[in-house]
Amino acid sequence: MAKDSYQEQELLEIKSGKAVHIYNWHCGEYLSKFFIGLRDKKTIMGIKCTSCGRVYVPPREICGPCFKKMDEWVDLGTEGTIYAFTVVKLPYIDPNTGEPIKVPRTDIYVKFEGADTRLTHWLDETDENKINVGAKVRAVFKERRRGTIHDIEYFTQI
Amino acid sequence: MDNETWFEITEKDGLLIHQGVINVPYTWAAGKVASKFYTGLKDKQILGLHCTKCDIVFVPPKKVCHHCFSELTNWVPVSNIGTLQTYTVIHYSEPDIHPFNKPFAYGIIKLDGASTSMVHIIADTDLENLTEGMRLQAVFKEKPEGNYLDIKYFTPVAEANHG
Amino acid sequence: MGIRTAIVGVGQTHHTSKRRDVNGQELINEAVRQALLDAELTIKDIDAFVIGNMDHFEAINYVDCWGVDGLGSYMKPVIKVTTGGSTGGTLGTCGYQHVSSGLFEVVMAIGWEKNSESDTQAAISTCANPIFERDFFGGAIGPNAAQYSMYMKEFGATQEDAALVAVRDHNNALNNPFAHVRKFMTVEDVMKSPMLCYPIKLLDSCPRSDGACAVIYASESKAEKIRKSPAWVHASAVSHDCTYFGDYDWEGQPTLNAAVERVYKRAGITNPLREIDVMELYLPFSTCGVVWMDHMHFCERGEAPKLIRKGIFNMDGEVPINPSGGVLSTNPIGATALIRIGEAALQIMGRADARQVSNVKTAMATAFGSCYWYEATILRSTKP
Amino acid sequence: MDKAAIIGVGQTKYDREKNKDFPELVYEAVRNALDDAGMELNDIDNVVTTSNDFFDGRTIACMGVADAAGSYGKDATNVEGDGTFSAVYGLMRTIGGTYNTTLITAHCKMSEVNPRKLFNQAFDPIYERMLGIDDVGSAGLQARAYMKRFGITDRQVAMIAVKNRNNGSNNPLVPATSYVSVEEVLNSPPLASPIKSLEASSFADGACAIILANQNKANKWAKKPIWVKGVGHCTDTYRLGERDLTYSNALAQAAKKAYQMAGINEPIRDLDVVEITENFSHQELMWYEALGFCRLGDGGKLIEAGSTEMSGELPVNPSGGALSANPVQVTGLARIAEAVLQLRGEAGRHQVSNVKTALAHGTHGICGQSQCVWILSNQEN
Repeated sequence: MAKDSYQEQELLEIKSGKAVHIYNWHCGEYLSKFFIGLRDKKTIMGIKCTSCGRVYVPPREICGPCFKKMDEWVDLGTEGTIYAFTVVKLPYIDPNTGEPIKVPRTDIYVKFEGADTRLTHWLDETDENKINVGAKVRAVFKERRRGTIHDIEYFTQI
Repeated sequence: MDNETWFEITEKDGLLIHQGVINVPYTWAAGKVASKFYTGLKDKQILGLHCTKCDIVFVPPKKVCHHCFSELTNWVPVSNIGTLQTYTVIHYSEPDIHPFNKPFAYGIIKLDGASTSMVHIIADTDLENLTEGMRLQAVFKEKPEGNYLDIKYFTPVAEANHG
Repeated sequence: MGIRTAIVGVGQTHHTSKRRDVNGQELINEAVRQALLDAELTIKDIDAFVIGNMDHFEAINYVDCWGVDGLGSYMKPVIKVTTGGSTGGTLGTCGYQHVSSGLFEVVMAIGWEKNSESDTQAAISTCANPIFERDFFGGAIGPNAAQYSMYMKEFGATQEDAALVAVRDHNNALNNPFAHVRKFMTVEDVMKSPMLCYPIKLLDSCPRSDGACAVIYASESKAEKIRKSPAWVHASAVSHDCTYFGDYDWEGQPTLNAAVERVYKRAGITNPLREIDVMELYLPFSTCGVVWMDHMHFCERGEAPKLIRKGIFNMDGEVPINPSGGVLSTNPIGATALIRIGEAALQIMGRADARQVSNVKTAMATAFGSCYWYEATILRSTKP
Repeated sequence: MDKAAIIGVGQTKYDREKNKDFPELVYEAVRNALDDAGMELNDIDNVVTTSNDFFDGRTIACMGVADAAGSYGKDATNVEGDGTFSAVYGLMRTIGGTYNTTLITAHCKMSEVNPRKLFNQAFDPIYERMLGIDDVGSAGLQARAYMKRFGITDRQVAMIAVKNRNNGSNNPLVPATSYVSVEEVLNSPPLASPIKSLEASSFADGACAIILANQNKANKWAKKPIWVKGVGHCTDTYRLGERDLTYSNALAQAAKKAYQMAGINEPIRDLDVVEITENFSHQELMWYEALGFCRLGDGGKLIEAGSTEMSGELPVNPSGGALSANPVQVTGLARIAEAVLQLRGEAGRHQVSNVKTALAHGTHGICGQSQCVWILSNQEN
């Protein structure tokens, strides 16, 4: 049979259907402490490298440049500024649900005064004309907190 | 704003474990070769690709012979009946992915006229009686969907069919 | 020092939004055959393979094992490398190191992706830390957009400057028969295209593609037998300093600085604008084609728009960037950065057909991906 | 090949479930390796991590361990597969002219995932994946085919599980177990016939790191450099129905190359200790044959003769192997680390005496599709 015999043929696709993989991600010592801080005290904690002075949020065990273990915790407060933002308009598939995300949604990078890295979260404003890089924002906490990054419901411009 | 997906959180030894998922659906192009194979199954015909250089009939078919790197174009029909090479009986369940309840069997079956073998499920028989070398036949799905399970499973050839 | 290594063959598929006629293995096979054809080799001549893509785009675990039929790697050594968008650069370096180590003589690196098989953005969003950043990661467009807003404010750059980059890359693609998006466009077209994330518009952004690319690396003793004028690898470098997306310093671009500084140093380049003849840069947004230029030692900070307006990166300029049309016109993610290396090699070998820049002696290719992971490669027509 | 040596190894303990996240695990292994080598991170030129996006549950999983693996300010790269393959790439980078020293890491937390669903993702979505088949089911097909062809008995296969699990009780890095007998193995619940529960590997969490140096640096740093004498890796065909499941030709080819480089003619005599990756006990017998420790089909006889016991001619898996702890991706790198400890005489209660040459082996893919062999020695020349 010649190659041409393919031409008339229907090209098929194979579908995965709902393909869900469940993971039980251990938060480890540092992220656990951070999340428990959010849950129990509504505090946003960073961690400081005593060697170079950098403060990291989210907190982690190791300062990359110094390769030293860190253990000095810093309360960053609940207010920062917008470092960058995106108003997401494309309803891409949410890998948590397999369904499209709700749009518009504003993703922001929050810079805290006392931290050298930035926290990613949502902003409650989706009109990009009303969002300013450098604007002050405050974390709004949920009533019912469980020890996740979503214990902060969103950030809001002050 | 309520965009949070609620997953289980457990606390153990003062530390947290977050449950979560990756839930992304996929659509894979079968390509011309596999499409033709599945189109054949709709007519209860199992097709292989013959490497004329190496004289190997690949079932399921593939576009390139892994021995000589030739692109294969010589389609040949093979039998729905073949010989069991090896098998295993599965004693655990994985409900999200297993198409049958435990215990069930996987087998590697070389169809008459094929040089390579198909991995498939063996069902509708007493699993205690499976033996290597036994003759099995494909059981086709009533309403084919254009995928590997259009052959529902393999089952021992009925006595009357023994040649 | 290691064994001198050269690129002797490049192959790629045509790139398009969806290849229904081939599955992944068959797509890879097309690129493999093209590369063999280009180098006038057979599959038997290949001693080892390196393959790469991003797992969650196609949901295939152990792609190196799955890919054997497409690669033609039966009973041969295969290794898989992956670093996200920069995978192609990682593949190129891995192919090069296979040979420079002296362990193998002729090695093929293959990058591929079938982005049509899943929701690309969904799969990409899973690259953020799942319990900390994933839900807030709508892709790289936000930070790039914010970065360009700041850049415009600080240096008086305009949206039109970015549009010039988009027009340059897109129109270069008209000369490349393999490119995915091949459409003539003007600055006006770019400016009028839908706003995705201010100030980045649709035509400032890369597409998603199905495609594959294969590049063959050979040792000095083999390379000169295979091809009279191969593309010699002089240096490669990579920088990856971040764990979280929030870690990255968008103003300073430290990993871009580090990768290019390292690669220039290793290749002995002190004045890149004068010493490099052509570049294939991984620019996922046209705005990167403005801002990043300041970090590549082409000019002082803030001067990139001037160079762009002068047209020095155009096909007829001093240092053409992306004669192939770049990432803005073609983006099968796992292959994208390897295409940069392949295209740079074609330029050195004088085999780039309608997109050939004349008299290329030194070429640079870059890769960008994951948590701001930058890679860079320098190729030359002369031996290291 | 230019000379290179392993100058540091570091492992975490391998546990069923670790109270650490990926970067914390990786840092522990890297710190141990640096301390073992007497080095600081500044002494390392480049880094190769090992990750798998399915097992780690994120795309570009290597990002998560970048800082912990010491990638900051260095050239870093990432291999997906077993750690032995990452180490091969690390070796290339060590002798390729650009770098002098390479740190190689691997990490895995099997406690966080459903392994069978992830192994199922290794099957072709166009064809067999829909069967729901995984690593265990396919190993069952392989075990029966192999045993049938060569008349291998259930008892012989069970003896591997007994040997390795009991060896593991001397290795402080693997989960503690009590003594198991052949009868207990044979009577353990069936998994995928003929494979029984105690004949399958024990999934674990953990990380491992090794440091390679080229000749310039090896003698400078290490008190006892362990020299790389040979490496080989090879990949068989993909589909189970096309592969000879009764003999690993890929392993034979990988071994042939490594043996040639190392000048090994008669493996069972020339090698002093072996650390292999046996994901299922029957595979250890198959690997004996492909590695040339005995003739084709004689794997069962070799274990019956006690040749690969701790007291035998060629002890295999004094550490307890994958049957004692299998942190997938890490497992092969841990075999290299164990071989290094043996060659230095630092393996403690599972030390084999008079070790000069060791073999470490890793495998990747379903039913050992891809294989990697390392020959190491404590003698430079």
